[in-house]
Amino acid sequence: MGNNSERLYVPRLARVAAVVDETPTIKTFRLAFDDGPRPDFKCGQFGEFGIFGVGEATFCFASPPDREYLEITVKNVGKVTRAFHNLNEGDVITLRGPYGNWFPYDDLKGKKLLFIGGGIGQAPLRGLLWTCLENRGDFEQLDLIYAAREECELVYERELVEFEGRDDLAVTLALDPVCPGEPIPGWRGRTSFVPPILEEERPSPEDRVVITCGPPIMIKLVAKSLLEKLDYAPGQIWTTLEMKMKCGLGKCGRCNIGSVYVCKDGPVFNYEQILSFPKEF
Amino acid sequence: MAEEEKQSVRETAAPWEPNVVGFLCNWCSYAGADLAGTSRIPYACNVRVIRVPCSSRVDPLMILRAFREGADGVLVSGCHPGDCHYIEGNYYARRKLIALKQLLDHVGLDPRRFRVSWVSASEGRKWAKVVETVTRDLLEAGPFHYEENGDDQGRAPGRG
Amino acid sequence: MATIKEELRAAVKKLFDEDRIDYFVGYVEDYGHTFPAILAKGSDLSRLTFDRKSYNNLADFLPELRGSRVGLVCKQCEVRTLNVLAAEGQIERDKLVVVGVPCPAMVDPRKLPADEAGLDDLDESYWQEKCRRCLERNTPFADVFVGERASTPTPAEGWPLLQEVEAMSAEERLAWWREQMSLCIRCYACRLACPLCYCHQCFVEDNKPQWLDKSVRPENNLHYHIIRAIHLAGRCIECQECSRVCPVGIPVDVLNNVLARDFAERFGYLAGETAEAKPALTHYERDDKEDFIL
Amino acid sequence: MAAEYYRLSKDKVAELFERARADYDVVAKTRDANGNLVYGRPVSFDDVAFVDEQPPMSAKAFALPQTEALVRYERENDKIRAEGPEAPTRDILIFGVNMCDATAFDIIDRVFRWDYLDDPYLGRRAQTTQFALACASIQQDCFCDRISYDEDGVDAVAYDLEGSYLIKVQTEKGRTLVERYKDLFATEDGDAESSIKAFKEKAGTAKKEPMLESAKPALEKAFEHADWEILASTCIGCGVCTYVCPTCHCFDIQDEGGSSRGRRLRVWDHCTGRTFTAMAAEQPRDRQYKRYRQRLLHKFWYYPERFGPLLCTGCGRCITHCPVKINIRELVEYFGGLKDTPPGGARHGK
Repeated sequence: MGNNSERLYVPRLARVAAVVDETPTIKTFRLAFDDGPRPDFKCGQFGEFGIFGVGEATFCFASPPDREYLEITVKNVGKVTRAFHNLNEGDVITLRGPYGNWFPYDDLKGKKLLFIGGGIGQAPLRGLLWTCLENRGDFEQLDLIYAAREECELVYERELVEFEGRDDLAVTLALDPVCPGEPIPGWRGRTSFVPPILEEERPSPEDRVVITCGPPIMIKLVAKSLLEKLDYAPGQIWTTLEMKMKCGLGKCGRCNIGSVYVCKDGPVFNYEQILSFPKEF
Repeated sequence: MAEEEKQSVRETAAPWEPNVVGFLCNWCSYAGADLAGTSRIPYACNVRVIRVPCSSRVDPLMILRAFREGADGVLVSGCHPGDCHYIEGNYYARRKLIALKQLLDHVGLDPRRFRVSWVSASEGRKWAKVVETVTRDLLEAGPFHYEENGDDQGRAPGRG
Repeated sequence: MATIKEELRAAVKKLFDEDRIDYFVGYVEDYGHTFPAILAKGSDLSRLTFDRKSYNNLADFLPELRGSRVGLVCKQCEVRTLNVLAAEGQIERDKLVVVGVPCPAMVDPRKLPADEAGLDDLDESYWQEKCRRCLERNTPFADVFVGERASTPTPAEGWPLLQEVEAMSAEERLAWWREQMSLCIRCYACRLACPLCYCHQCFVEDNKPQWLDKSVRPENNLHYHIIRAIHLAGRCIECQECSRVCPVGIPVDVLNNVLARDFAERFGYLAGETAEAKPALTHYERDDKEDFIL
Repeated sequence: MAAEYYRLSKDKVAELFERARADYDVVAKTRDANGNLVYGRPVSFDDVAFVDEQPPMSAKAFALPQTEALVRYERENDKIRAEGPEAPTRDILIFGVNMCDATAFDIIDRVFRWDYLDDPYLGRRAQTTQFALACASIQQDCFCDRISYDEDGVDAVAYDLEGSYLIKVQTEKGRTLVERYKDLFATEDGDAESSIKAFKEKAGTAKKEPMLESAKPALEKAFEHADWEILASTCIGCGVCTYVCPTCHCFDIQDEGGSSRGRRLRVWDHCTGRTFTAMAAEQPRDRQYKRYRQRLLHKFWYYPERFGPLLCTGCGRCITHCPVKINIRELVEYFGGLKDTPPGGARHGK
């Protein structure tokens, strides 16, 4: 690290090469770089993406690092993300990064991995999941539980269909129970929050690592369930945290939790570290 | 926006013409302006019209934002008192605009830059006259810059 | 004879003992300052005070305590504020215990003498401007009144600084305000110290659309202060807290004074005089004076 | 470099000031249009205010302006050009800066130079020389005597020893200043450190136990202390304490301009404000006392854990200018176990 360009805040420019509508509120953007090779990054890192005249926002890299393209997935929730949703092919955006740390791929090798994604939280997991699938021999077992509020909020739908067809990855899809007990017409997956699924399936903690990302409340409840009901150790859970960030460089002070800069020391954290933070979140 | 952009527009456009943002109520003034057009009454073309449902929809924020975005003058126009499509909207608007007017006058803004008029749907001629008056006044008042130096690079509090 | 401090402490103790309030908002003295405190049952009441440095408008803390039963020290500034808040449906009167006090007039913090021993005897020239315009020194609708009722001197008219600024030409005023606005750091203390700026989301924080640029430049600062004054038009009770709290000393309240005076002259409306009067901007007369409309 | 000591006779100060203006953009304490004290650019030496009192705004803005362009962009025929800020053109000399403001630079530096080097800040910083004037008295809200950070990293300090100034020079930038106007300075032969010690004793700025650094272990256990809520709930959430603070450095990045031309700006921001950590979906610090707690703990726990010194120089501005007079020193002492009674006597009912 410490890869300091002389002009720290001057971004690179990227061109929108393709736009995929994932859901009514989520789009994936494929970016192309006309001024040189695309930035090199590792699974779990993020960048500061922006549109001149609107501002910058933090998004993780949602594509695997070994592909020639780079993708980000953006949910329309605020000023900058709304402007992203108005982009067309050929429009120019700005990019600083990659910033932050990454998933400890080498330490995960040889383990059974359980991915748990929630809504847009699937984006930071996507790159790692694909990397694991492409090096399937490195891992004993791969499972994915992916939950969303509604069917129309599942991202990467086509990929999910492909995943479900694979025999080297066990996929469980779940939607939030709107009215508990009532099946959703035509829904192929389950209707449940994630913790009940875990407590029913009881994936054994032996040799297993859980990698999760989603809304904070989901992360909290998943961790609680794993730690208290399934005998996992905090060290077996990895997650990536969402905090408001502006600089991404450990300067602006916004993402602090205790003495930790989420943008520099994270965004990927082991749950053991998270337990040592001040009880702020 | 953009002191910079405003400047570039000015550099290319000669001779200088004032930019006026006009907030027109849908029911009276907009129709009045329409009538001026269909009646082929000639008048200055300096007003950029923003149609609003009622003069009471015009928030002072919009007026200041128009100045910030480079307007040299702002005109709000609605139905005559008593004629509001919503019965009393323009009465409320009047109090609100009086308050803004007082403040703008107090801080020394040229009174020619912020105007209010009542123009009914049948007053095409009056609309033309209002625009002529506003434009002529602004031609005299000249371009609007609140700050002499638009760049704050290195600005520190207390310039002593 | 008990001092006002002692009476106040006894009265508050009684309110807690009789379980009439959950919190008490008053002034305490500590580390050389008099400042507002929110006290709960079990707090040490021995620092409670009411003196000539009891500046803050305590009504500012009511939103934070909404839902609880609150005792509140109310000098005339709070009284007028509560009237405005009541007219706007913002207070739960049945949950409020108004503790009335005779106001001795506040000393202008910028004129505070180094030796504060003679604070009680300082004459009008040391007062905050608002105190020379006070209409009633005693709290009219107090549930509990402590201390002895004070006499109210004849209020002075007009605001000296406003008159000074208005004596300038338009160009001079523009230059004067530009100078003042170049000092502003947009800390928003003026907004947050104001008990009538209670909106949860203020226009300065809106970003869809973003009404106000974040860059701290005189024109943006003026934009902010004008809109704030407009939002207080016919509501501001001229407690001068906005000016007092300004760290860089901008007399922000001059803008409010302009509108308060104009509303009094045009519409015969004085904010906070009663809780019943209709707020000036939610009301109109058919023949409101319009002297500038084309 | 090892400290060097000089003498500057009082009748030479005006000459030093005038001659320095040829080489530096000289900033000093002076009065603004309203008569309030500011760090500004005095028209002449007579306008320089030699007082212990601090201007409400600290000197940090000369290295970290409240608003600065990080990027300028321009679109020409479908091509976008983006450039970094221009480097400052002149060196700045902050003449007679208060010690609490001078030491703050060194503290902020640690954030802007750890890992990534923040070029806009460090560029300005490299061009700023502090020539501090040590206070001869301590003000009501000051507590620099309770913070062990002292003189560190300040380019040059002047001690008023009746009749002449004893000048302590600690950095290359300080030495450059003295070298430039060599003829005005005499060398100091006496026991300078003893004189300085005596000066501080007399001024009341000598260090006193218990130092606020010692509060940290107890603060770490007090995160969930029940009294935070009642003691910090009078905080109104304005930005005064952070904006007047010489060490607060948090900022926001915002774009201003159209799509064809404009700037990406850095502007100060404050953790006590409601929007600081508000995200589209949630607000982690949802109550005002949590936001105030963040400010206090950042200064007395989080920052020291990472960078060493406290993120505070004891200037007391955040007390003086706080609209509700929240006293950070008292709160640190209370939650840090150095004192049993809460400020103002407020305790939570439970």
